[in-house]
Amino acid sequence: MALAALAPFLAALLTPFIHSLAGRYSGWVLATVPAGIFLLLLGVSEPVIAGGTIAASFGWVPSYGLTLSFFADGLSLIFALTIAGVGTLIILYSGAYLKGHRHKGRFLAYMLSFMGSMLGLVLADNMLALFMFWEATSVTSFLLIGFYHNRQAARRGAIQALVITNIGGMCLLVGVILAQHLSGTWLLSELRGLGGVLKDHALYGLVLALFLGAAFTKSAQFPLHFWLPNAMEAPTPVSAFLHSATMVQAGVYLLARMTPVLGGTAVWTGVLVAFGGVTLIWGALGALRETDLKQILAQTTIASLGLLVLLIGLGSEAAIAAMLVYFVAHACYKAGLFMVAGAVDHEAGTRDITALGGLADKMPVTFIGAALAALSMVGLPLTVGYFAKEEMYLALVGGDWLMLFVLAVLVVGNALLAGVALIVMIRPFLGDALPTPKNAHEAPVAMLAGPILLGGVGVVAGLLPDWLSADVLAPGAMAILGHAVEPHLKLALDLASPLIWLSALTWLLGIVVFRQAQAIRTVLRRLSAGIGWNADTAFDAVMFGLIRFAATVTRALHHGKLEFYLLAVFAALAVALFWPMLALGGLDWIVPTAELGDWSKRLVLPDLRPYEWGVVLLAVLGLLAVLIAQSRLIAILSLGIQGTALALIFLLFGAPDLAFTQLMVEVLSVVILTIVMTNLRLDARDHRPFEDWARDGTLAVVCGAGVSLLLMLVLTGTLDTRLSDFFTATSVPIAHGANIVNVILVDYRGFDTLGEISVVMGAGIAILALLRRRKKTEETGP
Amino acid sequence: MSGAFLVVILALGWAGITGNFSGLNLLFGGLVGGGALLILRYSIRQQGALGRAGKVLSLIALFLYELMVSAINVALIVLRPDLKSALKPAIVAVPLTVKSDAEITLLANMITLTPGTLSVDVAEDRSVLYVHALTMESDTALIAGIANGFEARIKEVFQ
Amino acid sequence: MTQLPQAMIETATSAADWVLVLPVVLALMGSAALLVVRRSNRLPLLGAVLVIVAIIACEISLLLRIVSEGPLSMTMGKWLPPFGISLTADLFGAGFALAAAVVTLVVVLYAEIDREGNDGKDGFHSMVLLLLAGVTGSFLTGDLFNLYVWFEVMLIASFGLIVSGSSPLQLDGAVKYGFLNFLATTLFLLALGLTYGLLGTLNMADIMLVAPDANRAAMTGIAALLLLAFGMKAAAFPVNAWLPASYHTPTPAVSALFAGLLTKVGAYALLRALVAVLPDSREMLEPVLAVLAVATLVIAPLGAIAETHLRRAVGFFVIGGIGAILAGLSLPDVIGIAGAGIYIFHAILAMTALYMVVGLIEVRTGASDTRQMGGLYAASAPLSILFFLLILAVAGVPPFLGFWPKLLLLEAGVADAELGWVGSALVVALVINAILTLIAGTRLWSHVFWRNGPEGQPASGEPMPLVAPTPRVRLAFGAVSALVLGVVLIGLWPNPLIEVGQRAAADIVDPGRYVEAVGLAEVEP
Amino acid sequence: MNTVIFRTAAPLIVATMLVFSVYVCLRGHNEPGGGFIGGLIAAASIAVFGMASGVPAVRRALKVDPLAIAGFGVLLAGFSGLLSLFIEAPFMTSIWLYLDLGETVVPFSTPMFFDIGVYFVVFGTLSAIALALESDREEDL
Amino acid sequence: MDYILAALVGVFVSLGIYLLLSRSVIRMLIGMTILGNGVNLLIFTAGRVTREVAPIVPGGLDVPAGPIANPLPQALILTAIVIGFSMFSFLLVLAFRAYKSLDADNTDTMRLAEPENAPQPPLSY
Amino acid sequence: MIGDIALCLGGGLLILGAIFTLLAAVGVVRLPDLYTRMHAASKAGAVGGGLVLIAVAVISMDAAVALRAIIGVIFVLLTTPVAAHLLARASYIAGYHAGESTVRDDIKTRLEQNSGS
Amino acid sequence: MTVAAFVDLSSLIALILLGLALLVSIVRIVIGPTLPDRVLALDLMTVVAMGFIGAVAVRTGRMLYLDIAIALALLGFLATVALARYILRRGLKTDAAAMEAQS
Ligand code: NA
Ligand code: NA
Repeated sequence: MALAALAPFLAALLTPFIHSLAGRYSGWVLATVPAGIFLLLLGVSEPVIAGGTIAASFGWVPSYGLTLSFFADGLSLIFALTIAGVGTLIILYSGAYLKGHRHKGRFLAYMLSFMGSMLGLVLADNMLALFMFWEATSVTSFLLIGFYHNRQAARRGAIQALVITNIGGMCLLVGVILAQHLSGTWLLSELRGLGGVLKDHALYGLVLALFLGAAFTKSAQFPLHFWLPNAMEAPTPVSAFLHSATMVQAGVYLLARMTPVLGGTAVWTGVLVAFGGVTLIWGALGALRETDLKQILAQTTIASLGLLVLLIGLGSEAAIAAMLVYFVAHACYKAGLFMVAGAVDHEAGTRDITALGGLADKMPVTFIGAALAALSMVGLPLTVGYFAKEEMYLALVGGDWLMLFVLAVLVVGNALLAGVALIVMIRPFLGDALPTPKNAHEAPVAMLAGPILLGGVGVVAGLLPDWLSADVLAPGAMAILGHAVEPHLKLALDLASPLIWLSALTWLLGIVVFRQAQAIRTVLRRLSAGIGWNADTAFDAVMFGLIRFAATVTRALHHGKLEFYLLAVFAALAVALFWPMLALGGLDWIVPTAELGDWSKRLVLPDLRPYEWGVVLLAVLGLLAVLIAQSRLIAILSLGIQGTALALIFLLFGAPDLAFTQLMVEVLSVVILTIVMTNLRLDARDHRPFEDWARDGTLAVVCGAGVSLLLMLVLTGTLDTRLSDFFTATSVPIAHGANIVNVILVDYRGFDTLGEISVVMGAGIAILALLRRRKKTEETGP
Repeated sequence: MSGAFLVVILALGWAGITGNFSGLNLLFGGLVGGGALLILRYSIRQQGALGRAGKVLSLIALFLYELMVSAINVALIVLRPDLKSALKPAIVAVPLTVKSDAEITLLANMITLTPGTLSVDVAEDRSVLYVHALTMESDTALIAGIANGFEARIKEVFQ
Repeated sequence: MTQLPQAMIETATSAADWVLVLPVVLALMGSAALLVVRRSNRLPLLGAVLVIVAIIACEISLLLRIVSEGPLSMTMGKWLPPFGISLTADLFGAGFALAAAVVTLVVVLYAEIDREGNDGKDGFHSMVLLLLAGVTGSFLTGDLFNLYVWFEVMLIASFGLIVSGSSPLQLDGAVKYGFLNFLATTLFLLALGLTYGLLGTLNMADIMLVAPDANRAAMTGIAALLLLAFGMKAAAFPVNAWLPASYHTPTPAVSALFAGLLTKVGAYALLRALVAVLPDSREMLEPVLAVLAVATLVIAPLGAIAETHLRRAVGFFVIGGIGAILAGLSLPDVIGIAGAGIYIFHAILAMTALYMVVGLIEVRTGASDTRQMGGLYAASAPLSILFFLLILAVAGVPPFLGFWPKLLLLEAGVADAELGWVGSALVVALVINAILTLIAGTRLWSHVFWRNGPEGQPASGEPMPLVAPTPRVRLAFGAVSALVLGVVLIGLWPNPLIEVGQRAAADIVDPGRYVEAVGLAEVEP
Repeated sequence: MNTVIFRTAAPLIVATMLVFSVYVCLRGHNEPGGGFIGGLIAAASIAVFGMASGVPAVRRALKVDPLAIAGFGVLLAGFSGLLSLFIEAPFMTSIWLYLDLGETVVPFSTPMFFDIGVYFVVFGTLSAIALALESDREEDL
Repeated sequence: MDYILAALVGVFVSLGIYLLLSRSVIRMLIGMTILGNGVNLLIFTAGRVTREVAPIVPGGLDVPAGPIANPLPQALILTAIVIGFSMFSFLLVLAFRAYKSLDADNTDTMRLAEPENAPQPPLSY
Repeated sequence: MIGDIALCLGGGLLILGAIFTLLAAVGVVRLPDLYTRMHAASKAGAVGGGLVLIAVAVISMDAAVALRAIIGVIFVLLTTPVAAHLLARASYIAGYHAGESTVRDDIKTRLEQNSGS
Repeated sequence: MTVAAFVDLSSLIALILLGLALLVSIVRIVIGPTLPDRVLALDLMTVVAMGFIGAVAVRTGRMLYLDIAIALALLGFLATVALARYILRRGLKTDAAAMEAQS
């Protein structure tokens, strides 16, 4: 089973080689991968159908308690088989559809990776693994949607899809982590066994919101549905795959999967039904507004997703059964229809239904595929679509008035979809023949296999209700509801049942919709034009707004003025100095207390000797001289004063080495400054506007005072002199040096000095690097 | 020749500053001095033999005396309340009779350190030394004082 | 004769212990040796590669040793700690040092792109080794003042590298980089002086022991100063302006080296100083840390969205990553610290690789602004793959390396969310950061790779012409590919990394083993 | 600064400074001074030399690339630390050897070589910087 | 005595910061030097100050006869001085080169790396 | 006894040196123009500094220290006039002319002659 | 008064005098008016500082401080040379500019 999820990735990695070897037949070659997986899954399906599960687990990140666990129950298997089955046909189809395209190899690799992600998603037992595959579908679909990368619309569609689904992905990640945090397990199979651990927790609402956020974005629920039509910029095989059985169904899968853990509550039902219902109607109406075949199908996909979410929300046995059957039906017919649309586009050169007609003669096989799919979509008996509809009506009939309202919504939605199905089947194929950009003729076998086979499956399944019940419904419901459902799908018409009449009503309305399609389209288009904006345009507004906002913020923060960068640092310094001192009573030592005595006792003149005062005064005067210096060179000279003063302070307080070095360095600084200044001619004065002066001055004084106060606070304690005592005691006897400072430098802390001389050497290299290109740049400069 | 002499001087200087006149230390001092001179080998020209110790000593004695007088002189001037009127600054061209670099340098430096005079510049043709005088009563006296004092003694030393 | 106190370590030091100090010393002496031979043509490159390989070998054996035996310490000059300078390596320090050496090796090979017709006279390889010495020293030292010295070694080497070439653009960037970074180390020194005045010691393990008894206000003030100084080095908001002002100005190889190493050392210093050494002060500063983390996480990717200069944009990714690390420091349980640490590891590899790929993009398109770029997707599949993988890794998309630390951080945040606002705020900020980063990344991808040519060029027609790769470019490409492959493989098989990360974090949160390794037994109060 | 007086006096001044610098370096272990200050004074002497005689003359006199001297200094300092590998001690453990030459005992120690390394680094680097700032010809750098 | 020096540290730091905010690169460098001096004095003061007794053991003794000045801060400051001087030299030459290349001593006019009127980011995909 | 005399002598020299140095500083402040100030700085300064060094030499009563002090004095006497010369020459060439009270300026005369001929 | 006390007193007096000299020489550095004036005063200040160090040496009885004084004399010379060079070069340029303005 792990093989099922991982084989496509391996195949994708090998695709460049396979493609270069197999050339135009690479589609056929690579289609064997999903076909093999399909057969593999069928082979292991026995115990699942019997109501059990199969599992496989590998150690992955044991240090984090993560295993790469796969498990398959009915739900997973239905999805996985659909993915692999449809996937086989799509790969085949792609091989033909992109014949001769320079990036066909890349495309097939992306498709296989996507399929692998999808299979991994539905087979994963570990929630984190599920999330990873979830994200992988987003990323691979991004590459697929943007496949025609020269087109801005394709790029936009790809980014849009990725952004929206990534927001959902982040919700899922946090949701998964939260669920793990609350339940203690990463494994879905274990989580299900824990019963109400999440439902009963105070944070249930948050967990639910996160999972719904994930599912709704992925499954394009209103109002986050807008990315899906834009994803039609992708090549048609992508649309056929992503929007029938795979990517968008990931959200549905997640909701179904979480039903035992999160479902069944009032808020669950309410939210899912409401959003699903609105999405159903919205998508169906949207389909009627469009004339582009793919856009129409995209909108119906939104509607179908709404329908599935609604059914999961209802959560009853019949609703779940309907959901399962509808999923299979939808996968078959929607993939088929997309492939038909692609074939039409490929052969006739347009997808606009108003520009197409009479293709049944030219593309008869394609028409058969289209008809099979559309009829399933309409829900005629003998197709699997019929059972889906029956089941969903069954779920609602006989409920309270709220349920009846939902039923009405369903009927209307189904009717609209039926109308659309008729349009899609009849307009291009049976309508009056119209000239098309290309002279249409039948598509190649690889492109026909899909629609015909899928249509056939739809019919076959429609003819085998018992098989459907036993092999699809039972294990699926077992997985979601935890118990098997009685097989009750029947082909026989029971006129006493209200269901048949509801179906009839649906068809009738569908025909009306088909008849009035033109008028409805006009009305809808006027309506949307009247509103003027929609979620899609809002997306642009948000994105561009974000970009403008980002630019504003960035320009404001990174304005390029060093002075303000420094100002920020010093403001932070002031806060860092004062905030802890004020918050933690660091200034208490100033305030006189009973024990410490009064101020008069503290105001003693420090015991400095006259010449010491002189040197301190010299330092202050030197600093003032720098401050008031008119030109830079005078400032440099004044710099020498404070340096000398500092050296003398060191000297007077027992630090001859320091004084020595300080003097030498200070003089040398003045020398180097002078040498450099000798080659520069600069403006003499330091112009600083008053407000800057006041601001800079205040900040400087505050920081200086803060440093002084913090230092004084430190000085209130006694110093632990362990280190110096050690050095003093051992310098001569052990380290053989009388100058303790030097011994520290070359022995006790010689490692520091090693770094220090490296800094000196580095300064040499750096300065040479600076000066080195002087000639070249100045010669080539303007 | 003069290089070897300088090495000996530097070695003795080394022994002096390190306070250790042992043979080994003198040897080491010679090495250090030799290293320093190695770097300077292109810059030291033949300086002429510094022969006569007596003349040198008399020059040194004259110099030290003049230096002391000079310092006191300046100190007294500085302390005068009527500072402005006591001064008569001037820049005077003093003709040079010494010609070698070493002689000119020695002369100029000594002039700077002695009363009331300061060497400002040497003319490009080395004929004249421009001297700043603090209180110039008479230019001939000034020039003569220099010619008969330091300049003559320096010539004697360098011959 | 008075009795001498015991001054030196009695036991002999085995030569095997030298793997702790050799990486630093080899880098330093290698740098010096290359300087001596800098007028030779090929020796600098060859020498640099040999030295770095030797360093990597030492660091691998060091890491293995620490994995099996716990933190390792050596006090220079045989003096008893805390009197001598102790080099003390735990898993984080050794791991980061190894990652740093590996990316440096890759960058040295990559840098051959820019060195067409360049002899060794500019001292490039010397400076690279000096930078590596500073970085390695910072990661391995157990002494606060010694850390300052290595910071400065790193800083001066980065000065030399950032101006190498001395174009006016570089000089402008270097002025801002230079002043702000030197100011940061000066503030560090200020904090150090106060630390000594308060505690009387500089050895980190020793500080751990005596800090709890110190004046709380002063200790917290010092910690705040350290936070400011290291925050500047790490480029945390709001003192990060130097990074976008300068990282795009040197050659891409230098940008790459900086991105991988410099800010990470700042972040590591924060981790070491605040979480391990001064945990009490960190607790006081936790709200500040959290606010800084949130602001950095949210604001940095905006810059990446707004910027059209490709390397500047990438610089904002670097800053965003620092936000993630700060988030880990605000959530100091083992999981959060492990997240921060693994993020540092990830960033060392991924950010370096990203800059190098960007450099290749600049070479191929001959432009540095995304407005003038396009057509790379059709032209170069390998380059596309590298860039795409790295964007995903940086955005934290699974299963690439960047995902794992974010996962740990989110888990720590979720766990902390029940205790207060910090956890929830950080979770939200991390999520926003991931989304914004992905938006920025896909925009860059779309403009540079997918779009057919520069802005305004029609979509149809041939993609824009590209500069053909030279052999040096191919060498560079190979080097980067190897690094990216590493990022991908570690992402796919993160178990060793996460295991080591968690153990390392455990040692940070409970530094008993660290203190013991230094040789300062925990003293019972 | 092309004056006879300066040019003539400079070698004396420079020689004195160089000797003094070595003295300051070597006695640093017991009294104020040490490699750094010694190297600084030596480099200052080179600067005086350069100002008096011009950069080319100094380069000719030095022969060796000053930065290579700095590199050599770091190598020397590093090696003096590495020696302790052979006495089974940590890096930079000092080793003392007393050379008995009859009348005096000359101590040789790794810290001394370390300090000499410091001297060379400072001397080389500062000389390189001073000469580079004075020089106009790039090929010298 | 300590407190006077502590106050003096504040003066150094204040002036250093004030000059760092002056926009003129040369003045900023002077500010950096003064700030560095202030920090050195801070380390010195933080190590507690003793009058006139250098930490040098008189000849013939194994340990100093009386109390001496604290040697450790002195060693730290020495290292810091040397490093600060290296950084100062580099930044000075950098300022010199920047002035030659950019014709600017005022940091407000150094706008190559972050151009003043950078165009808005493109509003496209 | 000799020691006491040396100490007293040294103390006296020390004070004398300090006085000269102070007077040099006073001179630099009081004298009217650049070149006259140089006299004060170079002579009184050199003597003051030198005297202090000699005082140290005398007080130390140690041959090594004394020799070092004397070398220091020689160095001061060597460099002070050179420095004064360089500064004066540079100032003059750069155009900082002597003050108004200067009664005669032969360099100026020479320059005027050169430019005239 | 003992001899030692006299030496102590003399060093104290010297220190005070030299401290005064330092402060006085600052005056010229600050008021100028010309650059050479300030350079001159700075040069003098190094000499005063040298004396100060000598006096400290006497006061503390540590004659080794002497070397610091000597080194200061060495480097002070270098500083004055560099500053003189600055005056020379910049002055010439200033003169050239002034002459251009006149013609
Ligand atoms: Na040091
Ligand atoms: Na040093």
